[in-house]
Amino acid sequence: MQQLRTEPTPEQIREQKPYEAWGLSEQEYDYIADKLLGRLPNYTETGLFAVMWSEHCSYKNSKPFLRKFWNDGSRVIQGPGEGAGVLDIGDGQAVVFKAESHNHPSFVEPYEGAATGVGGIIRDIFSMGAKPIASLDSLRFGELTDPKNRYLLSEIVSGIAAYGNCIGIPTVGGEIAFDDVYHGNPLVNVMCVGLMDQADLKKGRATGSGNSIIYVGAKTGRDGIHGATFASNEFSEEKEADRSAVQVGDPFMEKLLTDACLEIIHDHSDILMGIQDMGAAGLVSSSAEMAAKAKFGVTMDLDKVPQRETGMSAYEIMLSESQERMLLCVKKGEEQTVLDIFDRYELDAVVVGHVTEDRQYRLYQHGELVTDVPVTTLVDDVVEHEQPSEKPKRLLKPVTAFVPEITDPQATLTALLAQPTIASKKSVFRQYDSQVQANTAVTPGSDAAVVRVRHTRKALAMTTDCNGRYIYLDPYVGGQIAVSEAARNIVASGGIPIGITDCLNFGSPDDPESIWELDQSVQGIANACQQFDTPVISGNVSMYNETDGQAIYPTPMIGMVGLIEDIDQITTQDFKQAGDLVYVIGE
Amino acid sequence: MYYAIVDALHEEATIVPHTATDLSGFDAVLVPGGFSYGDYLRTGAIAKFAPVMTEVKRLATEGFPVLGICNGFQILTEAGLLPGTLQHNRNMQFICEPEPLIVENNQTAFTNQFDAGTQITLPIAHGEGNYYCDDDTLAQLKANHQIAFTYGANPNGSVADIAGITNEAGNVLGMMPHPERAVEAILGGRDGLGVFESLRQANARTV
Amino acid sequence: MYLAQIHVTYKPSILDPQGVAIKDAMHRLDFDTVTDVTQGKYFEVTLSADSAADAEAEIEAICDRLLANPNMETYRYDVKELANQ
Amino acid sequence: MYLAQIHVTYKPSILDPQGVAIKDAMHRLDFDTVTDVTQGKYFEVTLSADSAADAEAEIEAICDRLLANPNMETYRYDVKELANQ
Ligand SMILES: Nc1ncnc2c1ncn2[C@@H]1O[C@H](COP(=O)(O)OP(=O)(O)O)[C@@H](O)[C@H]1O
Repeated sequence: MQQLRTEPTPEQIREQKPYEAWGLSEQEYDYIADKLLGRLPNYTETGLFAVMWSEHCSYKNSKPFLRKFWNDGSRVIQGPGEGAGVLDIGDGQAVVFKAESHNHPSFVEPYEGAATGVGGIIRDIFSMGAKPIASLDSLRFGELTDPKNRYLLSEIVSGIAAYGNCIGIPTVGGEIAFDDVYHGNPLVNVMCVGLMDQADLKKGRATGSGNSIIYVGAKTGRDGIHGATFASNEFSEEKEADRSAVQVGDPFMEKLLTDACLEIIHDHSDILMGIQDMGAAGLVSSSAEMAAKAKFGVTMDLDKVPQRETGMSAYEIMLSESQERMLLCVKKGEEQTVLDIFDRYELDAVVVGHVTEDRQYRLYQHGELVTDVPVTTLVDDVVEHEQPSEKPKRLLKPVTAFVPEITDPQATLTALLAQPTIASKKSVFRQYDSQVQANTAVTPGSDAAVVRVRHTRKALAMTTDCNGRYIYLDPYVGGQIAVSEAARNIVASGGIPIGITDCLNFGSPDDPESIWELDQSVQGIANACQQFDTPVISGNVSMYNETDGQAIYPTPMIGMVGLIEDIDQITTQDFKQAGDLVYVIGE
Repeated sequence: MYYAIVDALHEEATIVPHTATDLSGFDAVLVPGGFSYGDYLRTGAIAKFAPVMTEVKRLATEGFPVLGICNGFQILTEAGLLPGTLQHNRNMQFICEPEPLIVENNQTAFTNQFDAGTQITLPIAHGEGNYYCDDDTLAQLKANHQIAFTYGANPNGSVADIAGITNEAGNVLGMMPHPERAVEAILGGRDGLGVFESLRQANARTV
Repeated sequence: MYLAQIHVTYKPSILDPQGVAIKDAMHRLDFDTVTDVTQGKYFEVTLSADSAADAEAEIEAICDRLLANPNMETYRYDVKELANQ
Repeated sequence: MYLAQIHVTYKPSILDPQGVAIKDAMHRLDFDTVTDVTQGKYFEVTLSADSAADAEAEIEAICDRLLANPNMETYRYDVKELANQ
């Protein structure tokens, strides 16, 4: 009990307010203690609240805006709210996709930060029951004249390549741009696309009293504790020293985890009640969300959790962001079937708890009850913040239109083509294995990437797009432009746009101007989505993209997927033959 | 790889687990690409101990056709079935792109459908495909016509532009480029089919 | 001329998937007595310097800026003078 | 318990692309006095054995079979007994 004795008492917590450093405000703490619990939370509980109430886990600042997205549409099988969204592509098949940001971790530790970003989004895809078939990225850096940015570019690209190549999922496309505003705050967004039979659809639910909660995958260490709150706070150079241990990815483990989970989903669907990956805020967010969504409670024994380090406190075990871990809910009495399969893949799998009727969230460690709170207080009761919104001052006074002065068009053209943002990205995408799985019909370098659906005539086109400058100048129109650009890329590849995912990269929600940008661009995106009949089926919000008070351009990355009904309709960008005519379409 | 054989070549193929110990009844062993055991330590260094490799080694020494592609090539060198080693690419980066290749030896079970000296295009996708062997080994490779494929524009720093070699007996081929990714026009070419057609021909002849 | 021998290893709390994979491989090869494996990097750097102290300062800077990742690794080094040839 | 510290390095005749890349990076960072860099691997293996000689024999076998590739690498090791805790 040594560990427990060194933890502050509930009274000390109230006095000393350690939760403020974890991102929980005093107001929120008081609300939790007075209104939700009717008592002071202990150290472990306070930690759980801090992380579950962070923007990253709860979307408390962005939820009001996300509701403005349009997510109906005849193809939608699963909209936002699960690991990833799911769209019907006919013949009983479905496409699953989602995008995720890993901006802050990738700045602190570019190689591992980017690699674990890829790992996380892949787990979201296969947790739905889909086989991951492709990924794409969307990257922003400061100007390459600065050696630090060259270093970040090279490490981040290597990290994405290393993870994707090793696990055997082709990285088929992406986009990349450079601008001073991203200096000190690069953006690393990764999108993953999966393919499944609709019958295999799974959700993150801990349902059915008495059913077992099974932990599977890598052991838990002290890595990335408070990564979620870290992602929800502004970054400053001074804080660089006190970061928690970096997360390291293990793509080989993830490969085994993918294969094993998909085998269970395919062969033992009847006993698998729910499955979810342990992403941000690891064990606590996955278990609490699974229970909340199913309207059940959960009890877990932390001594059973496979641990890589000794002497871990309940708080550390619950908040660890160790990679390559999944949580399963399995029918009581059928546990062995599942454990045997994981055993065959040489993966750790342990029954760590069970589902309860009473909707309480209970954790035991060393035989003591260390957490006992209603599940809803961790997930559903988070107080949404109606942040004030204000039109940025820069947009108040009309600017005179910029008229470029061109004296030597050829020199201007070559100068433009030499801009890293415009120049060929081959040096980046040749590092990605874009063809593994042998389904990639259009590799990077054209408009959208195209991956055929094996044994059918169908193919999927996919692209990521966003021009932060347009959003900065007019967030509403800029949002529309981002969706339109994505749609053009899909259409130019022979596809019909069917849906989008997004990564909303913005500045601090405490800045009314950032909030206004978020609100306007979401409305612009929503409007364009309705026009194109492309519902928003999943997404991710990354706020606090500021360094020492300087925000990035608002950058809502759009990841779009299109359906190509017949592989004969696939088109590519390059000129085919000398003498062919060139047309310009549009205004 | 599996689909290349089944869908493009219309032959049967079976994916055997790494624990398999008996491979009798097959006509050839294909060791595919991928990252075995995450390629930790060295590429192929841990996979060479997979139980199935004992049987692969036995078959290889008995003259059975064995084809290792990419990681498969790395495993076969680690296992000692092929000479030399594959090091990090010269630029230390993973490279994925179509690469022109020259068929140096069309007298093998894997290349008999090509004309000698033909140029074909196959994709490469590797971080450690920089073939290395010492001068004596290289001299032997040349003398025994063990160099099956060379690169037209050496992408990775390989000794003597080597892209694929056979063992002395000629029944084991290792190559870094991916013929199995170039068996359908929709995937960007069919030059890879020749490797599998050759194997089929060689097999038909011996049966 | 000086020769620096540098060891860069993971901090104890950092997951070392390679070390784990290698330990597992050893067990499969029946080297059962092995209880722990960690893999680190080892560099030999030859450099010219006016004194051993200068060489050490240079190596320290190289480790900090290039060879070790302070987020997850620690390093140690040893500098010795090479006999002139 | 014994601790083996193992160094696996390239044979001198082998060009090591990693070492070359690192030397180039050092020069780009203006560490101009560096004339040569080689990168090797460093392992720490903890194992139980009845005697130091047994531990050494085991480590030697592990190096031969797994840790070093005899085509291009050599290894050296050092085994010491760990104080009981
Ligand atoms: N970071 C990246 N990763 C992978 N592929 C990329 C990346 N950046 C650009 N590409 C690829 O390069 C091509 C051109 O991209 P982009 O400049 O965004 O084109 P466009 O402006 O026509 O949309 C596309 O095929 C795209 O997928």
